[in-house]
Amino acid sequence: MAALSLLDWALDGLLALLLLWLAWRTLSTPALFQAVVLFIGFGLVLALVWARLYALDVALAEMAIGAGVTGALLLAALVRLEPPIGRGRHPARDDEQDDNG
Amino acid sequence: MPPDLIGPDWQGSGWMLASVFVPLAGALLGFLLPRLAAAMGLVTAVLTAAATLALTLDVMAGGPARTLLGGWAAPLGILWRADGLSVALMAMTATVGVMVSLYAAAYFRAAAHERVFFWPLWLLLWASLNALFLSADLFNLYITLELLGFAAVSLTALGGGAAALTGAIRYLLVSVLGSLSYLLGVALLYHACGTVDIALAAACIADAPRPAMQAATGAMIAGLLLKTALFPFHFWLPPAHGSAPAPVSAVLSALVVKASFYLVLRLWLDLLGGGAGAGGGRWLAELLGVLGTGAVIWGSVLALRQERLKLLLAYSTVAQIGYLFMAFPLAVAGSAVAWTGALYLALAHGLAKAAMFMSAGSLLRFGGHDRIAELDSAVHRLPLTLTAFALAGVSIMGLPPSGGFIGKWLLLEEAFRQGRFGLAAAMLLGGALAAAYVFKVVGHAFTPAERERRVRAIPKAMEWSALLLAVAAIVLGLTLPLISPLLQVGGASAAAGGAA
Amino acid sequence: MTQPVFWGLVGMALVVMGLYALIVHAHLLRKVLALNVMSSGVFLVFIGLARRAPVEGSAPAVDPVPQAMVLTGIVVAVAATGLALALIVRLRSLTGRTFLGGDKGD
Amino acid sequence: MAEPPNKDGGGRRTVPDRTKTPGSVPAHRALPAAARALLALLMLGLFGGLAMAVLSLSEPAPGLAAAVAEHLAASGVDHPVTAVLLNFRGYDTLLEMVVLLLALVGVWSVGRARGCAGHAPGPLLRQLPRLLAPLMVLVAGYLLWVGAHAPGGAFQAGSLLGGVGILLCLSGQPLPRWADGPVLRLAALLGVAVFALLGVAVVLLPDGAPLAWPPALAKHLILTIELAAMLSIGVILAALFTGGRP
Repeated sequence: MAALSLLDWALDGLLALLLLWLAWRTLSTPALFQAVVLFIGFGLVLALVWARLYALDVALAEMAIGAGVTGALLLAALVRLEPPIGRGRHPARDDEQDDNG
Repeated sequence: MPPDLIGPDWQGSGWMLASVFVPLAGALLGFLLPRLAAAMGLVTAVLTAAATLALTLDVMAGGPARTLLGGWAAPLGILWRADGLSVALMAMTATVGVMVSLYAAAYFRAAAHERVFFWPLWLLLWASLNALFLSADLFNLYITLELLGFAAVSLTALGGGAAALTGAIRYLLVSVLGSLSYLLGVALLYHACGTVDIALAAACIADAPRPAMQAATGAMIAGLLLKTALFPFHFWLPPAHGSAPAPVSAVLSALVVKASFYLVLRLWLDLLGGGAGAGGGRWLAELLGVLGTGAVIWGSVLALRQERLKLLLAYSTVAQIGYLFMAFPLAVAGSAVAWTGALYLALAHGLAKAAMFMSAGSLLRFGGHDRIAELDSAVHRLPLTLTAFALAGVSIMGLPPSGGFIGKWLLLEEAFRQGRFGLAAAMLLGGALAAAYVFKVVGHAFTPAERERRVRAIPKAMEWSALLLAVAAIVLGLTLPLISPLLQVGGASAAAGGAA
Repeated sequence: MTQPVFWGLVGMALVVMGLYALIVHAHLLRKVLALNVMSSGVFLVFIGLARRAPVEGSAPAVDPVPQAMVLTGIVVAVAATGLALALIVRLRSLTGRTFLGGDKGD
Repeated sequence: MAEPPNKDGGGRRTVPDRTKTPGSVPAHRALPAAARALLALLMLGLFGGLAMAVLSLSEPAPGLAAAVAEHLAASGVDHPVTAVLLNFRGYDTLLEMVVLLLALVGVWSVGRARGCAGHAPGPLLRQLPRLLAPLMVLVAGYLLWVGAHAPGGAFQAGSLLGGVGILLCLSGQPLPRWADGPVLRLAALLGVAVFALLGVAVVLLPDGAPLAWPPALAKHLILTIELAAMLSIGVILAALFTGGRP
């Protein structure tokens, strides 16, 4: 394969860094709602990566299923995991109770 | 690239197709028409078993058969291959499957919710087992593994309680992790070889870059060991198997765990050439042997210490899986007899453990609990169930003339012949411990009742199906000449793989 | 290092990160997220490496087979997520717990 | 390169545990710092091994791109990914549809759906589906159609339909009565049923094999299957979102 141009490398590097950073934040941020939102962002960046790798089918599916439906499932689950007494338009602010190690 | 990707033959084995698509159709109909689910399930079970029997006879008479799915040959399409190994496990699945279906029809008779969902899930599980045993395509095997895992998890959760849910969730996490690890291996293999067909990949493995191959096989086998619950990856098994409804426990212990063992064996024999091809093969076999030894001892000791019958049986499963892996170091030294022994043990354990879990379910239903210490006088009220339990116990202990005896005997003989006294000692110790835990249960069952307990009647179908399976486990020991040609894997299967 | 190898390495990093988080975190939702990140990593390995140079000059550079497999994998992953979340929500409403009980070790 | 996240006490706050039921065990047993460090090291080693494996792969990549291109003409579609998904490796796709259906049966067996998201939708969410749903259905149909020769296909289209279902659910619109019982189940299993029935039926053709589409019919068979699959995927994803049986 012909050598990639510097621009290509810069773009790849940027996307990869963004992807890894989002993944890390998803897995380590204390608030679950933020984690889920970050995960959706992760899915969208991943879709960009698929597009860069000439996998447009996968990019579409990642956007629709990986980020979209999975994100919706996670958000819905988050709402359902809310304590029933908690009043909340913002299920979000519920700090993860198990992550205080 | 071979010139004729469209293969000339799909060699008429409609039975292969039936053994996967009949349970699938039964599951769909059962899901669509919940009222008829149980009746449809029983009919489907019988039909599936018949198809499996026909396929078994075909393979016994005509040798390995194959099907090109989609009409495309190997690198592009997906192949089914039925050889002795697959057919033996499918036949065991069918035997257990019919009996479990009979048992479950009675067990869930009063439980509307469980009945509606048990049948589709169980039939899908059966279909995915058969699909797994037939598939000769590594990526397709990944999907069947996931199918199997999801069906098993959903069935576990059918118990409904907190314990069952916790067990099911842990099982799901472990199962998905194992599948992902396996898939990672498949991805590396695909990029090294450009194919996911087992036979074609086996041909390329010698030339492929070593680190990639080692990582690929390592990831695949590690994922499968996790799913097989080989010590020390067994932590998830007892909670799941111990808290599921009885017919489900029977299926999980007898069949589902065997599927991933089968896959390890299949990869070992057909992909890695019996450990001879890959450089680290011998080392890996020894490692599996050590883990197997650990599983036998650790599982047996923990089984002995359990106070609840179903947990005892679950730990016994952990131990019995260990024996299967002790065959690896014995077989890598060049002996296919060890495989015959391990497979015999796998089949016998499938039949016997299903019978034991079904008996345990009857006892649980009968007395309302499964605390071993309070099983007194069960023998007078449920003689058939206790007989089933004891007979199955004979096979688990490895006493003649059971199937368990033959398997263990072959392994022991091989261990002595090769001078592997450590392995032999572990097998004997495991047998003694198994005797101890079986007698612990049977002994309590024979003690006279201290006081009257409230009990519930047990449908006859539940007692008889367990008994028939236990008898099958014993009879298996008498049919060595009939079955052993099927289990001649190892040296023979490489040749068969080349031919196919 | 070429572009495919680069993305293969990124995929492996995601796998390892997911595995670490799966083991470390107790909250079940976090474990589900970890498994999802891990599976994305596996998919990235699968597709990223497929973009290595074609065998022959004339052959197309994009191999559709890994793409099809990853599409399958994405659907399997969403199915697993749906099932896991339903079980977790159920566990939460039965027991109030969102983590696995202490019956783990032995 | 990325190394596994080592927690540096970011989450080291003690949050009052609102959800604890009386008498429950302490919420978790987080790993001690030493164990985490050890685990991180282990992961680093694992990454090293996997990276070596990736680096060792030879550069001219073996693959099936050429084989797919060669037989694309006989597959009934022009887009290679769709050809692999629905013809060359169609059996994988069938099983994958079964996986989705199985997940749905599993979710339904766990419990009942309890509404969509817990609270009443705002005005925006109530109006959104009216605007968006027809558009999304249209795009889904386009994706399905275009999948025969360009990126797109049943999965992407189906997940868009699933999105429509999720939006409708969130907007609090009651489903029509008929969408509850048998019809919903039928829609969920239609994809698998059509795929499997056609796959078995083609065996009866001369020279038939399971799931082997004759080139003359392939285009239509694949479109039929994709249509059914799209519908089922949409229904199943939306039903998974509601989190239980209706």
